[in-house]
Amino acid sequence: MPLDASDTTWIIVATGLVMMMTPALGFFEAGLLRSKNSLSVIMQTFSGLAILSALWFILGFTMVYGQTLSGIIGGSDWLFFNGVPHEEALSYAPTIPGITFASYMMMLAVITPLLMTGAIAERTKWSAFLVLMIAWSIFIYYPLAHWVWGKGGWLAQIGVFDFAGGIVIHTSAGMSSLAAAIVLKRRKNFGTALLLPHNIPLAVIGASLLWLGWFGFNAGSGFITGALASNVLLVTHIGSAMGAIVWMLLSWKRSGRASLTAVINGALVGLVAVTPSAAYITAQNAFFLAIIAGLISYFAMILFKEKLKIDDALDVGAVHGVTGITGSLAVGFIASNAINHSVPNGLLMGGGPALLQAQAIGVGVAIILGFGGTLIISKIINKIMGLRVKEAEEDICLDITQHAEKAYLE
Amino acid sequence: MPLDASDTTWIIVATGLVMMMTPALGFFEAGLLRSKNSLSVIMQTFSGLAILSALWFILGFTMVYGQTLSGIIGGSDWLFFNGVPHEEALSYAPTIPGITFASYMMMLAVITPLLMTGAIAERTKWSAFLVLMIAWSIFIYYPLAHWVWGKGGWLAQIGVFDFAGGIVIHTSAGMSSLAAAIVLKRRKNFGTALLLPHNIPLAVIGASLLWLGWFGFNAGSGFITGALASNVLLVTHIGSAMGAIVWMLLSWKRSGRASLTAVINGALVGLVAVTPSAAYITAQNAFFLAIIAGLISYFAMILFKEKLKIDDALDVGAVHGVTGITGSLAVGFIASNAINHSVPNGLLMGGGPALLQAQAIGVGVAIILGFGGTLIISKIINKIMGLRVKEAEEDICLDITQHAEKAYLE
Amino acid sequence: MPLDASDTTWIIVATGLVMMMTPALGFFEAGLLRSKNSLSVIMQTFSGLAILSALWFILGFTMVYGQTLSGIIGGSDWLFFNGVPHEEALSYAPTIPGITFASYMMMLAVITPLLMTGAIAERTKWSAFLVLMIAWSIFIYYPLAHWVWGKGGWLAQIGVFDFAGGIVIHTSAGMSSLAAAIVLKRRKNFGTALLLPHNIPLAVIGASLLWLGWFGFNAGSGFITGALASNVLLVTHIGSAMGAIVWMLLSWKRSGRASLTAVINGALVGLVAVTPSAAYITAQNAFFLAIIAGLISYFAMILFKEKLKIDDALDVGAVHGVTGITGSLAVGFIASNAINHSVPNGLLMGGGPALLQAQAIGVGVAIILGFGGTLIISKIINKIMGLRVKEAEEDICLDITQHAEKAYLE
Amino acid sequence: MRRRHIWSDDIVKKIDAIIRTELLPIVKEQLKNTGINGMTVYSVSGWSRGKDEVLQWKGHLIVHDFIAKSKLEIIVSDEQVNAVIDTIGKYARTGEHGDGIIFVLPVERAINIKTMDDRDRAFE
Amino acid sequence: MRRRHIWSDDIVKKIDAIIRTELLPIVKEQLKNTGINGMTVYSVSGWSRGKDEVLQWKGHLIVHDFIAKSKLEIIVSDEQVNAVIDTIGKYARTGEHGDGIIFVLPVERAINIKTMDDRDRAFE
Amino acid sequence: MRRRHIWSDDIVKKIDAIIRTELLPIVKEQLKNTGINGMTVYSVSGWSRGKDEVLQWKGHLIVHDFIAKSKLEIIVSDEQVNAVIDTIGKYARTGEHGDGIIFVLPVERAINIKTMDDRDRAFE
Ligand SMILES: Nc1ncnc2c1ncn2[C@@H]1O[C@H](COP(=O)(O)OP(=O)(O)O)[C@@H](O)[C@H]1O
Ligand SMILES: Nc1ncnc2c1ncn2[C@@H]1O[C@H](COP(=O)(O)OP(=O)(O)O)[C@@H](O)[C@H]1O
Ligand SMILES: Nc1ncnc2c1ncn2[C@@H]1O[C@H](COP(=O)(O)OP(=O)(O)O)[C@@H](O)[C@H]1O
Repeated sequence: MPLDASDTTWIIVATGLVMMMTPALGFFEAGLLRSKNSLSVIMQTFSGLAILSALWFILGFTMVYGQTLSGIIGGSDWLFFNGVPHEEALSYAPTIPGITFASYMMMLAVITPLLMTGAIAERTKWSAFLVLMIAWSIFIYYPLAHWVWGKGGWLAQIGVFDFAGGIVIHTSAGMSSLAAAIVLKRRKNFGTALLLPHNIPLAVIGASLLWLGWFGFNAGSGFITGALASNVLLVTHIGSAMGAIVWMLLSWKRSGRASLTAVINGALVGLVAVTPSAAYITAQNAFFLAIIAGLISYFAMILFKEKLKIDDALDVGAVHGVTGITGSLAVGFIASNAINHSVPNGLLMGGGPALLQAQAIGVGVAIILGFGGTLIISKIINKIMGLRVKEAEEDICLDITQHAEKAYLE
Repeated sequence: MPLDASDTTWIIVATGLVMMMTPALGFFEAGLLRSKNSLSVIMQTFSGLAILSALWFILGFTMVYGQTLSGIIGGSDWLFFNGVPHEEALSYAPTIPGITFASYMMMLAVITPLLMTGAIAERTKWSAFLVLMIAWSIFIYYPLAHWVWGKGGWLAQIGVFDFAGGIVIHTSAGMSSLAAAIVLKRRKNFGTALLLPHNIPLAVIGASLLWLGWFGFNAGSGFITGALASNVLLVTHIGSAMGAIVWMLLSWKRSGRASLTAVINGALVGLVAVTPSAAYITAQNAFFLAIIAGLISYFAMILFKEKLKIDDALDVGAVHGVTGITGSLAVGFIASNAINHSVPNGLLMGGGPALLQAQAIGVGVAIILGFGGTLIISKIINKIMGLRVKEAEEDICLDITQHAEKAYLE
Repeated sequence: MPLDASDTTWIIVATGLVMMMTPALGFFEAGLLRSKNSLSVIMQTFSGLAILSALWFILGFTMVYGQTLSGIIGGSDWLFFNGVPHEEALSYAPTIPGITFASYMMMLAVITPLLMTGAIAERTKWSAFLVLMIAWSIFIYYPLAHWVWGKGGWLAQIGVFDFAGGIVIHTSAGMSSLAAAIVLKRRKNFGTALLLPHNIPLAVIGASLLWLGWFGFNAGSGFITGALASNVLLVTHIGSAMGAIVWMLLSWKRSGRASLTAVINGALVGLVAVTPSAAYITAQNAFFLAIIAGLISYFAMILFKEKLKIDDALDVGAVHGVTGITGSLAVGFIASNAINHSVPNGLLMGGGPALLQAQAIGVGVAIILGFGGTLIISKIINKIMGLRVKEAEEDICLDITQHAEKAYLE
Repeated sequence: MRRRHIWSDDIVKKIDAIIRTELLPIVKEQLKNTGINGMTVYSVSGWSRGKDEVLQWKGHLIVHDFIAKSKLEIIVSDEQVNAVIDTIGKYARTGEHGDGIIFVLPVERAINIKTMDDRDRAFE
Repeated sequence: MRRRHIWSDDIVKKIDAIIRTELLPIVKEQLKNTGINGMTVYSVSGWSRGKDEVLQWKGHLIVHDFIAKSKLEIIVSDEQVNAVIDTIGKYARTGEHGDGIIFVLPVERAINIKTMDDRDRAFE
Repeated sequence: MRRRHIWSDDIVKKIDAIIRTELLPIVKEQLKNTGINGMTVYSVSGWSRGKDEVLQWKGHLIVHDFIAKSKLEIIVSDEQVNAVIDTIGKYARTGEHGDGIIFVLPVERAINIKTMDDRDRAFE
């Protein structure tokens, strides 16, 4: 197939949109944390953008998309991006240059591990954070992405569908967040009134750019423009809107006052919910899916935070993990062959349980690898170098103790 | 006509840009208000994005673009977006998928009512706000948009031209803002020195994203890429630049010091001014149009605020309303058939008074429907549930009393 | 060659991205300055966007791209954009409408002089700033851009290559910054601990939007979409990432703590470094180029600030000037005819010293014209109207004395 | 003609009042009419037994017990004390919980920096 | 039943304590148990001889000698003074440099604005 | 060798100075040389009769009568009082309207939290 200029244009733009999501995530999180630790999370996301881009360039791309070694991991064909074609396409995205595909996927590989920054916030050592991100990419993300998205990956083989990363990205990073939060233990003062957000406008700036970026994230993941991308964009937008509305109503009901932080979290939930299925469902189904995912995630948040008392600071486990699971399983119910010919019909669309079974396996693997793998990685890092700052440093704050900088000065 | 991939790509991108304008509007407004009410306006715009998107999805699109019922309102063909084509175009935008068109127009339908948040700021009850937005969409925006933009709409029939919404959006929302501000009455302390902006950098972030978003808003409204979109973009940018310069100079002259808040308001004026005509005029004419609109709107602002003492908090009536009128009438003078074959020449381009007459009717209808309709809707809401918070709540602030959240905490 | 819709779409989008860089620059700078002068630099960049757009529209475009007068300056063919074709291309960008090209280049002409705002911050008179920007555009930028980019420009003739402005933009504005800072003299308190950044999240918002905007800046500068733009985007991103990493490590080594302000500055260095060569090199070479440029610029920053004690407030001379020089000379080493057929091979690619010589001449001319020209212009302005505010005004702050506004109020 | 403010070492007092932030504008305006020659305002956060401000987080109402308050600090001569207290009592009072407190401290010396004079006429 | 706070003109004191900001939450909580009826908190920045906070700028460590501190201001009756000081001493103390200081000032009058009463029962 | 600061209950004073924010850096530096062992800075906003700061809004100049000022608070032993006042007078003074004021309050007790000692040697 010859390269298509329109598709390439769209993926170039989408690459930019997704790139911006990583700093946006930093603003979202920083605004919802205390002022004294807000710089540290922006540092983590922004530096993470640089470091994980380099890691993908050197190692990641070939581990995920290189010629598969028995469905387990990609070979070293494209180490350091060597040989990734400029003027020709790869089979993954047959109408755009190979480097365009590789660059786009870089942005996904950057943001995924960084989702965990919301869970480990306000107590993680800077150096340990760097090691965690790199180890997690190499041992969890690159393999899992290869299994689901790589040509010949074993989960792809058994028929798992994950359009823009419900399993590979949100389930894995969300479950990993819970594991890391457990290993790190709770922040001092967890459960008291002392951990309120310090700059909600900043958080909303982040949320708005995430919403926009997600248009590139989802509608770019088909690697073509046109009707498919158009439908994905609509599905994504409706998902976000309904997630926001559900969380807004739940916060209103629970506390008597409609909460803006709930609205922005709900929007993310909606976006995550439709991510794995965005190209396989109608906007009408996205409407209902986002409502259901909104409800589930809100109660998961309460469960983790209030019942299990896991200090996943910004609820990454609920917002991304649980919603990623919901959305990935939903593919098995509502994927529609009429919308997208590459996908079989889900259970509710008359397709039988096969797809649902495959999805369940994919989700299960991501949970085990994400939660289990992160537990192990975190414990090893904790053993070797310590994952958490000293108590006195936590009291003072990460911004000064880790970076000798303050977010705001008069 | 077959679908065009480039056009679709451009409109997908433009949809994203216009989507982002709604949160951007929130930042713009929040920065210009007092800290204590800044969260509430961000809450209104961001939640509004979710709620009005859903309303458009369910009801709005079909009311505006459905098969016309005698030129008055669209029929129920596309309720809940049912039947909006994915792979085929609608006649409104013949080279892009129907859902692309419908998604793009969603973003316009979202931001239009929310323009009023700037007028009703710092004193409106959250619940009343929700009702107002929904009622205004259904009773004012959807009909008016149908009349001007719907196939067979009665204003379209008489030859009204409104490229990207000078009448439908800015005149109507601007005049409605005045009406709502009048019904709401003035804020406590109106007219004193106590209502200064609390975070001008935040306002400028909003203004910058609005400027950028407007490229999508105007250059997307032709639904094609290429020379037309290129000219519209240039017209839009020059309009914004000249509006900014005029307000900058006026503030400098009036107060002795050039004001940044004037500059960003002036940029909006310039953008609004060229919105109705962006595809029908040259950039050279945009240059002069923005200067004229800049002057008129500045004095309108003074008139409303200082002479009539209407507490339209952020001058939506002048910046959007009066400028929308100026720009919509300007179509009747400077529209050029050479620039755009679908439009007749305006008066100054040798086209006679016909176009100007039609524009005047369109503008008049928008003023009457916007101002009158909003007066009635606001009064009814005020009667039933109260539009305004209690005095003690206004003293404390909306952020805490309506949302139990604070924009900033230390 | 007929117009190409995909190319046009991409350049329209890129124009928007580059437009946004100017306000982004303002946020970046404002965040790194003291609160009390933060509004003034946002005022300068945002008003600058308006004013320099108008200047380009009226005068600049024709001075740079009009029919050359002996290779020295463009003729008056396109004064006030008259005659710039809508439906046809110019030879500079043969597949997009003439006005698209002219609008895109407007955005570059806007941001270039405004780079100096970082150097002259916290002490420059508002009125003098306006004169400086306009004079610098007319006497330095427009001629230099004509020499390098104009058809028949004398530097273009001798074979100077400058893809997206390493010589024309970064070397010239960077060296001019040093000159202006020298004429302005040091700020009071320079060298003490009193000049710390006031809002690092705001600076990172700016840096993020600059990074994104640079995708438009570099990948748009080829005026086509497809493989070329894709490679440029990847080169740009890798450059930014590696620059950020290098500065992060250097700050870590120097102070014992990794610094976020270093990371964002390093990202800019990486972006500047690859700007002149982005379309001529591989991403692998960009990887190393950014590392080298990161090291050089960091030590240049120390040299200027600590050894020479030039008060270039935000190190524009090092970050843009020195890096612009590094990157422009690098073209002479690593430009590859295989990547881009329009460029000869550099020294390391087997092309001999010819290209390097031409680059050295181009850089030398930009240094002389930028530094020398700005020295003269600044001194003249200083003589006539005074460049610097009074000492008491500097003590109080620019925001109140120049604009009667404050960035933040409670 | 400008009112004359007699300040002497033995009769200067410092009045501090912690009041509702929302009433600050009006209190400030009214205080200007009492003949004081200056005042200084602090943004503080205050706690007192009783009803607290409520903020939500994750749908929970959180007693945000420290509420933003404003503190006024006014250096006055002895004879102005009552006028200032009365004004504050009049305009800063809603009768509801949270109105705040006033306290008066003795001042040993008060010096105008412009003149570096700590006797009469200091503030003219 | 609410504790009764006896305030009378001659025995009221103002206790100011400048403490570490990171210990503020715990100190505030504990002070509530000492029977005081209110307190006011200021965000201040403090300097004292000795180790400073270090910030970096352009890779240089800069002695940021003024460190963010919190100041507590508490109006108490004479007999509460020691309890408050003890509580602060217990919970605001790390024994490291930078713990801060407490000082006690005499108060001439203390008035509850809600009641405008500067005698007993003022704070009930 | 570190200077020795004698503090005893009866001779401690609190000096408060409200000064121009733009002069704060220099005043702080100079005060460090007077032998004080600490100081605390507040961001306040102040009003005084006379020229106000002017802000604009909608092209109107608005008298922003409350101007950002800085307040210094310094606990000193009696014999340091004059040195501190002189230093402030020297470096915080422009002679223009708005220089601010200094006032001195009696302190009953001053306690170093690190040592919980309110007598001599407290601050060493
Ligand atoms: N004993 C106290 N010491 C210091 N500040 C106090 C004290 N009591 C009250 N305040 C301040 O006054 C504010 C208002 O509280 P208060 O007036 O006691 O409420 P109420 O009107 O119900 O008596 C508090 O938030 C606090 O800042
Ligand atoms: N003499 C003083 N006057 C005013 N404030 C002081 C004084 N001494 C200390 N402080 C305040 O107390 C804070 C902590 O300093 P300090 O307790 O003296 O350190 P250390 O515990 O080493 O003695 C300072 O940052 C300052 O705000
Ligand atoms: N009587 C006062 N009580 C409290 N604060 C005062 C008083 N007088 C002046 N101030 C403070 O000092 C600041 C400077 O005012 P001032 O020095 O009186 O001006 P001037 O130098 O013209 O006399 C004021 O903004 C205010 O914060």
